[in-house]
Amino acid sequence: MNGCIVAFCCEHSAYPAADLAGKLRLHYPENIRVIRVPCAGRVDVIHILKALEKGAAAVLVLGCEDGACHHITGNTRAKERVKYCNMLLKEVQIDGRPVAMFNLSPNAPHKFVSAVNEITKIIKESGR
Amino acid sequence: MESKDVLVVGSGISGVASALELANAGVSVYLIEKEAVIGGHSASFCCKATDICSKCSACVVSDKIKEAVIHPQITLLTNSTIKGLGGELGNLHVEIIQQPRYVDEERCIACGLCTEVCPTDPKAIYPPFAEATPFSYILDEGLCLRFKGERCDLCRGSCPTKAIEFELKPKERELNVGAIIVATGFDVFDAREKGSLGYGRYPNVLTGLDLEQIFTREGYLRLPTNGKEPQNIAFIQCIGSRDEGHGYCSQVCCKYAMKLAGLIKYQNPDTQVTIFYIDLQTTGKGFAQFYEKYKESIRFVRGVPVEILQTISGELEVRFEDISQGKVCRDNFDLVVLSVGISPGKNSWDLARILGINLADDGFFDIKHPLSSNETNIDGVFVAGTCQGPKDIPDSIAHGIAAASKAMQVLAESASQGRGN
Amino acid sequence: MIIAERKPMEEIKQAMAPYKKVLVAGCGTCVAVCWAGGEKEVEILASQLRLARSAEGNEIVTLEATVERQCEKEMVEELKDKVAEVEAVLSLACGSGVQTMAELFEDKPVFPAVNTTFIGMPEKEGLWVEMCGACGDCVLDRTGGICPIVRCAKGLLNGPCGGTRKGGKCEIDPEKDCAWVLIYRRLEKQGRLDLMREYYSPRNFRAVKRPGRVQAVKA
Amino acid sequence: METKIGVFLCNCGGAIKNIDFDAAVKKVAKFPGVTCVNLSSDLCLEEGKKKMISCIRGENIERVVVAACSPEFQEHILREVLEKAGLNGHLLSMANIREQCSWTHDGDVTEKAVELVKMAVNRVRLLQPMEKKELPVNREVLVVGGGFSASNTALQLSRVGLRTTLLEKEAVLGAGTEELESFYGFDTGSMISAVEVDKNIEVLTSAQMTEVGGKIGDFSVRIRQEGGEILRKYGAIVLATGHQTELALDSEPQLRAEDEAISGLNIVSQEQFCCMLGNSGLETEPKTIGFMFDFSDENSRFTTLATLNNALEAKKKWGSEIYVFCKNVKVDSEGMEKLYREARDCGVVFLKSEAPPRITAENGRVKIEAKDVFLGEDVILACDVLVAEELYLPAEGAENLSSLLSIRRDSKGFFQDENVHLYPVGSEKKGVFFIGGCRGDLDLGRVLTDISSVVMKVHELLSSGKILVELEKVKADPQKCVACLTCIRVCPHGAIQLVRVDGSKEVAEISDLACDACGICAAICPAKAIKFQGYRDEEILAQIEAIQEL
Repeated sequence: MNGCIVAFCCEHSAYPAADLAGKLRLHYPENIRVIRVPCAGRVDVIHILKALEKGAAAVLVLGCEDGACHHITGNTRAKERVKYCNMLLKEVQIDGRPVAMFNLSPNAPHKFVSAVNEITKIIKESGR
Repeated sequence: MESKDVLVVGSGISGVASALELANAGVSVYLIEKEAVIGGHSASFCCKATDICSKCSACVVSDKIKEAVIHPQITLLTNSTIKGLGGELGNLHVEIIQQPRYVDEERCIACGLCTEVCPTDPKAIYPPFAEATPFSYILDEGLCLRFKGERCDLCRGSCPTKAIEFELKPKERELNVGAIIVATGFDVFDAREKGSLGYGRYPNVLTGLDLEQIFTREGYLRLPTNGKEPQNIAFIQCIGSRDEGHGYCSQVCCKYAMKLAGLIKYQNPDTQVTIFYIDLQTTGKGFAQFYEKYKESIRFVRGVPVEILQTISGELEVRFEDISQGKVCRDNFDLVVLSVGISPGKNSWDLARILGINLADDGFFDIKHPLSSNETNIDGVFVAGTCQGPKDIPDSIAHGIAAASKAMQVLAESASQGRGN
Repeated sequence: MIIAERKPMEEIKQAMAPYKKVLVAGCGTCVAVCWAGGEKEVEILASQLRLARSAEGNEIVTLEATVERQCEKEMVEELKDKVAEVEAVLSLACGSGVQTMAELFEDKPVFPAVNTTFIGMPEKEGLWVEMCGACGDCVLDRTGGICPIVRCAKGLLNGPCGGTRKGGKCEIDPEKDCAWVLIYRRLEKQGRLDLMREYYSPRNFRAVKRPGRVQAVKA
Repeated sequence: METKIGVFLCNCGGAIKNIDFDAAVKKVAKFPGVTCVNLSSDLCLEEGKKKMISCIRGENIERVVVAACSPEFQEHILREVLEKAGLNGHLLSMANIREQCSWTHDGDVTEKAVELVKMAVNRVRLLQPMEKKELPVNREVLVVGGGFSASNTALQLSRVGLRTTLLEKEAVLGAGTEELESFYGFDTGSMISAVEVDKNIEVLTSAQMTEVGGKIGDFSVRIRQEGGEILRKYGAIVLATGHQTELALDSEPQLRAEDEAISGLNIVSQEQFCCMLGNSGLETEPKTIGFMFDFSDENSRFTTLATLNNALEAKKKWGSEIYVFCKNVKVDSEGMEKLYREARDCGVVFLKSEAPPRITAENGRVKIEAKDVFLGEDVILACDVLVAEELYLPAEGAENLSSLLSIRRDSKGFFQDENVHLYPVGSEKKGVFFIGGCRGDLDLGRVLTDISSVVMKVHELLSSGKILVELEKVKADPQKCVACLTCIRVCPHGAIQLVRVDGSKEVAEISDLACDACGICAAICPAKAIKFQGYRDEEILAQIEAIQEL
């Protein structure tokens, strides 16, 4: 799985934003695989670690904007878990591969595209 | 026989909200819309979140529209308007005329083949704006060669699902419903009426709505003239509200201006933003901490400018009276945004004539009694949303749900009378 | 319940360095409740180990298992065939779990992955505080239900010491309430302030025979 | 025996050009468990669906993968197609090869499309069927509060056929409606008598809630009234506890005069001024009156409305000179601009200043100094009565009520978290609603809209007496649960409770009625005891497995 990004997309915000990016024909790099989850709070640390184990170059968790989560605390939980996951990776000296959380709303396709571009740039620089 | 259906006129956010509530309560709803796509103005507003959601509710609109389109109890009729009304409370007969929609929205799969083959320029058949629902293509009679007498059949030939049909006449329908909810929304104030501010003449003078479309389409702000990032932006409040022709505050302009200013400062912190205002409306739930955050970084000037001139260098020179210093000043800005307000819909005139509802003196639909802002002078006909008066999105949704509740009570009473007599 | 905290990763990686195939064993009760050694933490630790070792190019195979309680011989017995396959066992249970595992499978080295800290309770979600030091001679009846040995920084019996700060805070840790001030206030509320005048004779902690043994009479 | 999976690819009427569907069909056919792969061009139309149903029946397929456009508008239609074909609607997994693959990447994306299908196939293989069921709900509603909004809600609910209980902690109903009576001619007496005579409404006065348990459709509420405690069951709870106002002078030190005690002077609240207007036996009619608002609390719709009404009334009744000190006049409610204009036409003087005015006493009259923005200089005014600014605060019981119901409050302490998805009257716990003053600074028009909205929402939830839910969509396995209470503390919707199962162990139980299917509990459970159908760990990890291992 060289240079592939695994993106956990919340059903209420990130997934519709990705659809909207499609309808607007906004182009973004092809090496992203989207996994639909009911809420960013559903993504667990083990999912991120297993994705990295499988060889993912980066893992993205995309949830609702801060304060606009359909399930109130879903996106804050996800932010905590991504921070915990980065701490776990630093413990084993694997910090070349980014694990990042982005907040966006269903009518903000440009944020989805800029998130993907940003992470792809980081991967290219670290020469994964 | 008492009918248990409800007709909702206009599919803006308050029409959709009332249709959804009634449908969830088991009532079958006809949702008619004069445009080809549903959602009204608020469907194309951008998300103004910075590092935290700025509570503008634009995303709630897209959620509710998606819910309404797939709801089994809601029948959606686009391109249709009301022609006539008859019958009495509990059993109203409504004549609907549906303009032909040459592309059947049930069958169109938005594949885009028709646009490729269409010979006209600009294209006569084109996709609606991206977040439109139903996302089916629109055929413009004015541009299509077929309607100018030529025998062009390219798009119909190439359509894989046979969704295009030309020989269609306006269709008339007769619905009998228990109650009607009018939610025809508002018209944006045409900033060209304030000639001295130069909207339409100077490309860098935009309205609030234009700014929303720019952020929705591009996601970031560039000057229309040279595509560079604006360094110095001015928002001018109360354009088309609180003046002679409009004796009301449109309630939304201060909020969307400040939230857009917050978004611009977030995307590019060293942009200078100035807001010219009469009375800053910093009210509403969740607005307190937003206002605290941007109080210092945005320059607030009390006093609304009267004239904007474009200098040779393309900058806009704004002449205004800075009341706190008590003298007339001039300031140069790269971009000026006119926060246009809400004015009553032009088509509410003929709708009022057809349905027999009174219009209030400021042009919005009148209500029977100040203590019940949904009921009109005709029993069984209710109003919801901005067609009754300016409201922001959360208030429009609440007003729509309230109208649905009143319609529900009319259905319950007429049904019990039905059983009674 | 018993509270434990996962060992730093450096220690675990060094312990596991010589082995190619290990069993990561979790325990389903106390350490699961305090997020240290439950099934979730087993998966996370195993995945971390695999990631670390594959980054060094020295792959490791991990088997994962979580039993209801690791301090029960019959339950640990179920892991017999898995332990047979591996070179070492990494147990996330508390001290008594690790030792039960070590006793049953004496031929395989058993390594602890968590440090068993104390008997405690959750102050709030995710934060556990020590409540009982298992000293074997409980005085809670005379202190209104607040244990001075554990919750007083110096473990005094005839407190409070002279250094109590303003607002009833502990001399050593300004954020911490002085246990004896809490005791005083609670006894005052219950109208049993006379207990404060009771003199505790010095306690001989060495007299307690280690390891303790409790023989139930029922049998 | 491998479960039979049917894959339906759709090339969207031939418009998807950058996917080589023939190669894709060959590759997909090789995936384990896939028994039939069909390519069609109109899955979302009638004819496409008929072909799909016949194929599912013909090949007796057990799981279906549809690789086409976004599930946004198609997923629920395709679930119905599966039901028609005799398959459980939940056994469907979709691969978005149009909006998120063909339309957003240029160049050939066949490989990505095939991988997306493989991810969907891996997920669909593990999906389990789910049943829907209608669970009974209690149709009684508890309305907490006794003021204008509470009584009107109860009246309207009874008109729609729902029984309500009005719970008022004071001894009598109708508190806080003086201003409504004087300005809008509202008659509290008739409202209260209508409530008393209505058989659908049961009034419990000087009563308070001591404990609330249960969930939507089955709240068990313990009520203490005159020493006795009763336990009642309700389907929904509506909080209408209103607000309280506090003179800004007491709480704002900088408004206080430097040293003199100003309590002796004529400084009143809006309500007291309203009563002064009401009683005709006033010994001296105030000649000059000062009003103040919008300095310490900029969210001041209610105070602005009260000020304008009081000022107009005082002008008509006593003809006295009226000066209003404010920062910004908050006119963003219905009809406020007209009222503001009417006030100015009658001669009420509005003085706007950035800094709050200084208030001092001067031989028995209130002296106010403020730097007016328009004049640019200090204005000094001595007036008989000063109607000081009032802070709009939540009612004092709000603190323990919110802990009783364990619901969140907004940054100013009012009910309802500042989350746009809860507006207008919802809370994060299904079945708990807030209306009127208790959820923020609302003028009369918005309070009335709240009342009708909550009547609609409660009617929609409870009127049929049952709610359709998906059974055990999120389930905690009693064997594995160690009752560590983490999920109970973490659930944002309060849908999980500790329950004693077959007499022995206490375990967490997730109620299908209250659960909003977010999965936060499933992710955090340390014993991995909570299974979320459709998004279980195995189903997510299976999708990860499918990535780039063709």
